[in-house]
Amino acid sequence: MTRLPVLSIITWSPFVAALIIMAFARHRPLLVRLTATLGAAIPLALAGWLCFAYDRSAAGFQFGESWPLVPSFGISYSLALDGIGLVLVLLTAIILFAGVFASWTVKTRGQEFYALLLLLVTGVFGVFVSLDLFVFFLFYEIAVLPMYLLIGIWGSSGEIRPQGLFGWAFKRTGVGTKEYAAMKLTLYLLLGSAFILVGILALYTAAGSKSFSFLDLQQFQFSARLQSWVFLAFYVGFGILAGIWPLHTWSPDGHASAPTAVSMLHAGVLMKLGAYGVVRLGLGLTPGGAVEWAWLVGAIASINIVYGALSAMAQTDLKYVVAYSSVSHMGIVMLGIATLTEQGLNGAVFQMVAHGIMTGLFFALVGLVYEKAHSRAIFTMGGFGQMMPGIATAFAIGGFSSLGLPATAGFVAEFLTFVGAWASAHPWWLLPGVIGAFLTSIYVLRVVRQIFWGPTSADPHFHDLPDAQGTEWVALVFLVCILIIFGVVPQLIVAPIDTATVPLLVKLGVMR
Amino acid sequence: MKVMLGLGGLMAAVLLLGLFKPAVPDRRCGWLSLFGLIGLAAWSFFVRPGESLFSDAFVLDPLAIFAQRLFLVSAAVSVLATLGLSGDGFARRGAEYHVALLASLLGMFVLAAARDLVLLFVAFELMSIPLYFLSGFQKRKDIASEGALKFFLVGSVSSAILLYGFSFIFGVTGTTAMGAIPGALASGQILAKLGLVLVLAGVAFKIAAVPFHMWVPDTYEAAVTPFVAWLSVAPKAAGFIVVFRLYLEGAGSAGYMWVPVVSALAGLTIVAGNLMAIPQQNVKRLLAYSGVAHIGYMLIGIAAMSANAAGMVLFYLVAYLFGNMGAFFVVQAVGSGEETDSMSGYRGLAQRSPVLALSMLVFLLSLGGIPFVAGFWAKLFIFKAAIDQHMYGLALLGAVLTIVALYYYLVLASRMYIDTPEKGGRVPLAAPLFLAILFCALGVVVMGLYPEPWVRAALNATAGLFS
Amino acid sequence: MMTSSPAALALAALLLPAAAFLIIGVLPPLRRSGRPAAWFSIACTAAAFVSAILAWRATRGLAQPIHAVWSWLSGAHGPFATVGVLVDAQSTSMLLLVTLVALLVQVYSTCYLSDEPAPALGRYYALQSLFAFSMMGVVLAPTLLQLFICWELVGVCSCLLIGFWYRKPEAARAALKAFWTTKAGDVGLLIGIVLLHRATGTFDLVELRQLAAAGQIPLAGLSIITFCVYLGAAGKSAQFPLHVWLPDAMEGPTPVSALIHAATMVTAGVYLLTRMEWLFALTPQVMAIVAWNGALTALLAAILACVQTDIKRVLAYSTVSQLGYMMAAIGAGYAGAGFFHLLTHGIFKALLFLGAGAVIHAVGSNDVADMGRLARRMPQTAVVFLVGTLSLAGVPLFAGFVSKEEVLGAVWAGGFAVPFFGLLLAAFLTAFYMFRVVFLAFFGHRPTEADTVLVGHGQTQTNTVLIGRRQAQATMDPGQSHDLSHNVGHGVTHAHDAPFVMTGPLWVLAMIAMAIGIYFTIRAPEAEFHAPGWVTPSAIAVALSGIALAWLTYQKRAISADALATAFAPIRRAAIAKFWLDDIYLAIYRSVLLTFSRAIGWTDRYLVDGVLNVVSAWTLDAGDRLRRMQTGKVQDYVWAVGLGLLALMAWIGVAW
Amino acid sequence: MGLQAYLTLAAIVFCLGLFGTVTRRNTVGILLGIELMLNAVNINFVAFSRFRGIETGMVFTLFAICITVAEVALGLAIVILLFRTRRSAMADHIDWLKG
Amino acid sequence: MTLGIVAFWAFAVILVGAGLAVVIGKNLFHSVLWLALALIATAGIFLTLDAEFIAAVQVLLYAGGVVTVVVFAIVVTERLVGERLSHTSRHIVAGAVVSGGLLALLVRALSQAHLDMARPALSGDLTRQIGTSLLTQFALPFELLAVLLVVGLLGASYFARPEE
Repeated sequence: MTRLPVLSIITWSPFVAALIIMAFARHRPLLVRLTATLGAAIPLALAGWLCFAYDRSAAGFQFGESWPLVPSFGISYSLALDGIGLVLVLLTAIILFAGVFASWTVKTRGQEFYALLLLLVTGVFGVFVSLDLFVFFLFYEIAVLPMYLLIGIWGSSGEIRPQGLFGWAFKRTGVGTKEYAAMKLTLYLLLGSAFILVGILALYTAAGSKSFSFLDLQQFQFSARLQSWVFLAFYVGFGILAGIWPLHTWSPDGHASAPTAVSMLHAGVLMKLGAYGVVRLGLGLTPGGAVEWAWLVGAIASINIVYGALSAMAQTDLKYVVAYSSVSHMGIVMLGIATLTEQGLNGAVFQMVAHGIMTGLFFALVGLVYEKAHSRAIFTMGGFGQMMPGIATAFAIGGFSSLGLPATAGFVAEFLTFVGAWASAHPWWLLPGVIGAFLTSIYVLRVVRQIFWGPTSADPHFHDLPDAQGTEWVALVFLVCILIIFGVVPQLIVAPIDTATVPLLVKLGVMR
Repeated sequence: MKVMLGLGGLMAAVLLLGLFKPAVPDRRCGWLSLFGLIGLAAWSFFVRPGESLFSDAFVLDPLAIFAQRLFLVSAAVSVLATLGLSGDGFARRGAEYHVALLASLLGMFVLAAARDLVLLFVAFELMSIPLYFLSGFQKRKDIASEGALKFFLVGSVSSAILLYGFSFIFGVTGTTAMGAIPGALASGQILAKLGLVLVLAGVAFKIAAVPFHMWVPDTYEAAVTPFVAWLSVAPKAAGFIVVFRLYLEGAGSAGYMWVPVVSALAGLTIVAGNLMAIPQQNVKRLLAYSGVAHIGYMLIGIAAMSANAAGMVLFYLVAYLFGNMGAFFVVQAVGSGEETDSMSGYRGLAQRSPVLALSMLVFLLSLGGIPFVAGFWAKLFIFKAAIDQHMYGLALLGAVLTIVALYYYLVLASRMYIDTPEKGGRVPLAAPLFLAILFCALGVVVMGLYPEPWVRAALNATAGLFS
Repeated sequence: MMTSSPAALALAALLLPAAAFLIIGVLPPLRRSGRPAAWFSIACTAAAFVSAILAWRATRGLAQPIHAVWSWLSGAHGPFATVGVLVDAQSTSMLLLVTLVALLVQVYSTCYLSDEPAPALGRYYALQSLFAFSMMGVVLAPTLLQLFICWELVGVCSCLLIGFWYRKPEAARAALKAFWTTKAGDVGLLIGIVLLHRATGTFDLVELRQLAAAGQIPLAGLSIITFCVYLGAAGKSAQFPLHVWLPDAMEGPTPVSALIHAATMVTAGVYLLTRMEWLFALTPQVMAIVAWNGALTALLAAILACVQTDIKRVLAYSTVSQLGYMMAAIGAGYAGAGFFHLLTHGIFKALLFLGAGAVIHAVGSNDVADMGRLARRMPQTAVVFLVGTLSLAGVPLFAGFVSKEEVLGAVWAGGFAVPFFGLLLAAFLTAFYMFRVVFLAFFGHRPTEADTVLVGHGQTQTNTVLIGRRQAQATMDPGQSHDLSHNVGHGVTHAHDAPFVMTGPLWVLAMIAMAIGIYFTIRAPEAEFHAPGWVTPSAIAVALSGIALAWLTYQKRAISADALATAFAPIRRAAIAKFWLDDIYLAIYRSVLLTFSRAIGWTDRYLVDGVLNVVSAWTLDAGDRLRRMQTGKVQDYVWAVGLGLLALMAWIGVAW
Repeated sequence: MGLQAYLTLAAIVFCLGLFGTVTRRNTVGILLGIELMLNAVNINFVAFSRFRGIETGMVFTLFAICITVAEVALGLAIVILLFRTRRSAMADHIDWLKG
Repeated sequence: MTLGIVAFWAFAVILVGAGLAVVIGKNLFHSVLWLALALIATAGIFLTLDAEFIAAVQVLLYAGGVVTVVVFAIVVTERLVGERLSHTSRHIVAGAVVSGGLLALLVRALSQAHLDMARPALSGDLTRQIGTSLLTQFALPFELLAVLLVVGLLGASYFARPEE
């Protein structure tokens, strides 16, 4: 077949852009940004095209490509896309595109910044499209590593006072600095990847078919005991990235320290890699384990939702609020997965998209506010709505999506998850879900009121702040529109997702 | 054999050149050695296995040829990097240095093919004694002689232990042929076990497994860097060849008795090596400890006791060769430019010398076992070999400590990339050294991107061990 | 033909404001231009009103509801959720009310908010359009899911419009309070919907009704479902104890209060229960709760209204009270009566609010103490306000009379005697407090210091302080809340009737209120129940006696307000404290929620993350300690070799 | 005397040598300990060789002795070198490199 | 055979005693002399094993060569410092534990091994056999030994040579 290798193009075009940036764009900031925009636009356009080209009636994996890589171990570079991957690729392209614009104003070492950003995205795309577990893992690592430098170089340090029982340990580890955050994030995620790798290898060995292909392994019936612990390995490994409690602590620190675009990508897309991994590998390859451990996944997800929301409420740093809200929202994703129902799973995947866009928007906004006001301390700000109505509006819409207000993507996701939760084997999971949504409405709107409403803050630094300008609008408008479009016409997303989740559930034996 | 003779000839030539041009500060000896080694290395890739001499005391099997290539390539790269060393003193005594290095290489060469204990021992010593000399080569640096002394003393004790072990093996088998060992072991003779345990301790010194590793950081810190690069790879590889020959080859099921101790050694080595590397501020010491930890990973492959696992140890060695030597070469470049091996010399390296920093990053990632560079496959294959043998605990331990290893690699990376430079300007980089770094980087990346041929070669080399 | 079919008409009515919102929203120049945006929005709403009339006419005499749905979310077995319109007599009459009031309010606002800066006006009309769309979405919703979606949207519109003057801290706080309180109820509604879907497999109201009729809805757990749904309705329709947000919502512009917090949105809860009466009928226990709580709400709110001096707050509490009436009727099993009261109430309460708005606009204060003898200066306003008041008080020939009497009859017929008398008492109080406002504001005399004391000193002071602060704020920042700043200087003496743009809508509403009253007094609606004959006279009697008491107290001053206050001192104290509900909620929010969240935040940072840091610190320390073993002394190195050898030998078992 | 006696003797000497290397402060003293260890090995070889009746053990001993001599020469050279710079032959003092 | 036994015991006692003196003596110079005695005693042990050639080599090369070199080194270093070298021990207990433990294990292993083989009769000239095998079977190690000695001397001379 001489068909265009669309998935490869999507995956590698950011990488090529990164190479071009490193090689040719030295000391030419505009060229850097234009190249990056191009590197982001190509996947976006192709991802949009894929949504139309994907044959929903046929379902399953499409747009396949395959070349052998290490035949003696059965590793091949094979890419394909099903409904879940499709929407997540779209999400990634959207966030990348917005992220390129959100970091337009990066001043120091912009060339390296964009190159690393694009490199990271190559990894993310690769994870979503790869069908070979090994290649999947490789891309996964690419997606994790550049984060270290991105946070370490362009991040920002905060201050956290060591106190409590473990105060001495905080002094030892240097908590609060960007180096600490970067290191914690990277090491934590790499630890997770070790679990994943062990799980993958265990399946590979047990199958004995000398193939890392997802499709081949899926055919194999693994023993119940193996499925059980391999699922746990996947759950822990991917769960770290998805921010499951209590392995989530890298996420607030990491997201708060990271530069805008990185927070956007990381909270918006990378955390989804974790959830995606649980769905794809956990549910897809070890269905027995998934059914066996659903109670645990759901229980921890419930904790995540409520605990994350309460933690977010306690924060005084704007970025930490958003970061903890991610912990809470990822709980909804995991809850949806744990329900093992069609609606729940659809909701989970939808929440990945919705939360991705929403949190991307949030971080972009926080970045803008910080850029203008040079502060992230919520309770010193006030009355910004007058000065930056555009940012205020976008923030409010993001907030509404976050608390699951209808007509935004967040609602559809949460609603589907709740329906799924009640239909699952543990209907009471519904309660933490709705409580979390309610708590979200409290902490999000509280922040909105504090920052944008009320009288102008007494601090003269906060007078005469400009609204978003020029390219800054691109990310905001783009993300807001998508958030609303997906909320109003969820079918755009749910239809492809459904083609993937239903067969998965049939395989799980929980659905006819 | 012909390659070996060629090597001997090369050594003689360098010696003669040194004799006739004494104390002239030029690098002729170095270039001669380099081209000779390159030629020999190229030649070695055309050697076919099967040669057997001295009533089977010297057999060129695939493993020997693989190891010889590894020795030759690493020596060539090291000599290349040596040519990048600045300063007259070194050039003036170049003949001694290169003769010793070639002699040691000759020892490894024979070691790889030796099937007789006497030959093995002599080769082992021929390899070791020049190393003591080489590690103290910068005799004006007073720590150099300290490092050499420690290396020498611990090494001598270990040699004694090794030889003591040999004596028991000889006593049990009544022959110096190594082929008799498995039989003796299988027959349950206690002295065979005793002998092999003693030999294991001796070899553990050479490969620097914990707790036989303590000379490593001191010696590495003291010795001249290109030599350390080689020291950190080639003698270790030789040590592993000895392990293959004595403990794996033909051992059959009797080999399983070694699994617990080797596993324990591996675990201990990984843990201690990695933990002790954390607080290091001197990059050479850091790499030394990390090297110790890598030995632990390779020992996992030994503990797995399969042809596959042994092959993966070889693969690991090759990956380690590129990654570790490359890292040391960068240390050499920065060390000669900044006159310090301390971490502080690396501040902002990425902005001063991006290529150097990037290569270092690549090497560190490879050592850390990150995909797309060689080290990842190496670790992966080792873990897979362990899992295949149901050694989950060891694999998990290794995986977890990989995270610790990444911590200190990333700390170094953060010095290079995150910190701002304290001074401007590129770090000066001699052309030969640059070539050496490039070669290693290329090796790391190529292996990382396309490991297949290397895997096949490694598996091919060890296929005969368990037949 | 599609164009004339009721469904298409309803759809047109629904989508026109949506289009207005979208166009105003996505075209910043239009939005920022202010007035053009306003007229665009008004035009769309007017068109929607016309469509609504046509749809209403088309549905009269329609036997079967018209049901037009499109798939919104797909599922493995057909569409999982649908959206569309459900057109029947109920929904179209509600549609009519919504579009009518929306139209009038939007017209009215052009004058009321004429001093707003253009972008703010654009924002206002965008939100108004969005509100109109969402409210109609609730009204026409064929499925519970769509209903919920639009339900939440009206909530957010309400929140944003209450917070229209977002720089005022009170407005901002009130907006969030409204949102959170209703959201708390919505959590219940959401749970109810989810549970109902699980029990029946559908969100569709028509299908649900068929299932209910066929008895195929499992009764087990149904009362939980209906109770949850009721929670949502209680939040939106300000039932005790979730009513606390509605009085505070008066911080929004008065037209908003008229539209959202009187006529339409707050009745959504009642409407929802009306739509689902057949389901609630299956769970009599919940019905009883609805009825009892409705009556309780009506009574308590009426008591609260008696001590208010803020004209809008009086109206707000009266709204709460009337919503209680509607709920009580539904709870009694006669949703029709409740719905009827909903419609009439929507008209006359909008009238009252808009009238009050005209007064506030003229006087520059909300406080009745600042008013007096306005009838002379604002005769038109006084007349229409009086129409509204009489209607609310339930005087015959006015709209409220018919419907209130229906409600009372329904409650009695439903067998709820105690709630019935509560409602009767509330009716008395309603007449009293409304006429108190009328007498104080429009008749009587210029207020003196003595008058303010009558209604409760503390309250007045708060209000004075409030106004003072507003003035201060207005002077500090001329850009904001200038309908007050602009009017503050007016005072009572310079008050005059508003221009026609404002009075026009008032007259329209007054006419409709009169027309409904007269029409139904002449042609009594067919009752679904048999109310005893004494209900009507007693209702009239309590209304008249309430008016009389107010006249005696505040006009004739025959009865001292002080005496009344002393006589009901405990109740008054409780009422002034708003039955301490706000305090309780605040305590829960501050002491429980925020404290708990801080504890969790601390735990996360210092314990959960602490463990991780401890492990890291241990690792680092272990490195340090192990490193110290490397003494640098060669004998120790050799010793380690010896020890290693010893260990190896021991382990491998050479000796045993 | 039986083989066992020889071997035991060698073991004793070996351990004595080890003890010396571990405990002596002077580098030369440590070297002496190593010599003892190697000497013990030689006894082992010769004893095995004699009792097995195979001369290769003796060959081994020869090699060992020669290598030992070379080793000692090199080692002493290093000691002298260190001595020149540090003015001390105390191994305890040669601990600049550590940690 | 009694002579053999007596000789063995005599040499063994001397060997062990001298060895002990080597490792615990206070005087470095004396230690070297004790070592020389120990090496000579070892040569005696070799004689009891009928290995005259090895014994000769032992005396010449080892006792002669090694001890000479060591004495030379001591003399050189003492001249450098100008004072007597102190020669004390450290960590005796730790050293004793390790070496004692090792000895215990070794002895136990030896006692469990089947070492009851009789000493076979000598066949032919042992020295000749050694010579033959050195030049045939062990020609390669022999050559390597030469290289080794060259390199060893090279290194020794490199280190010992004073700075130019």
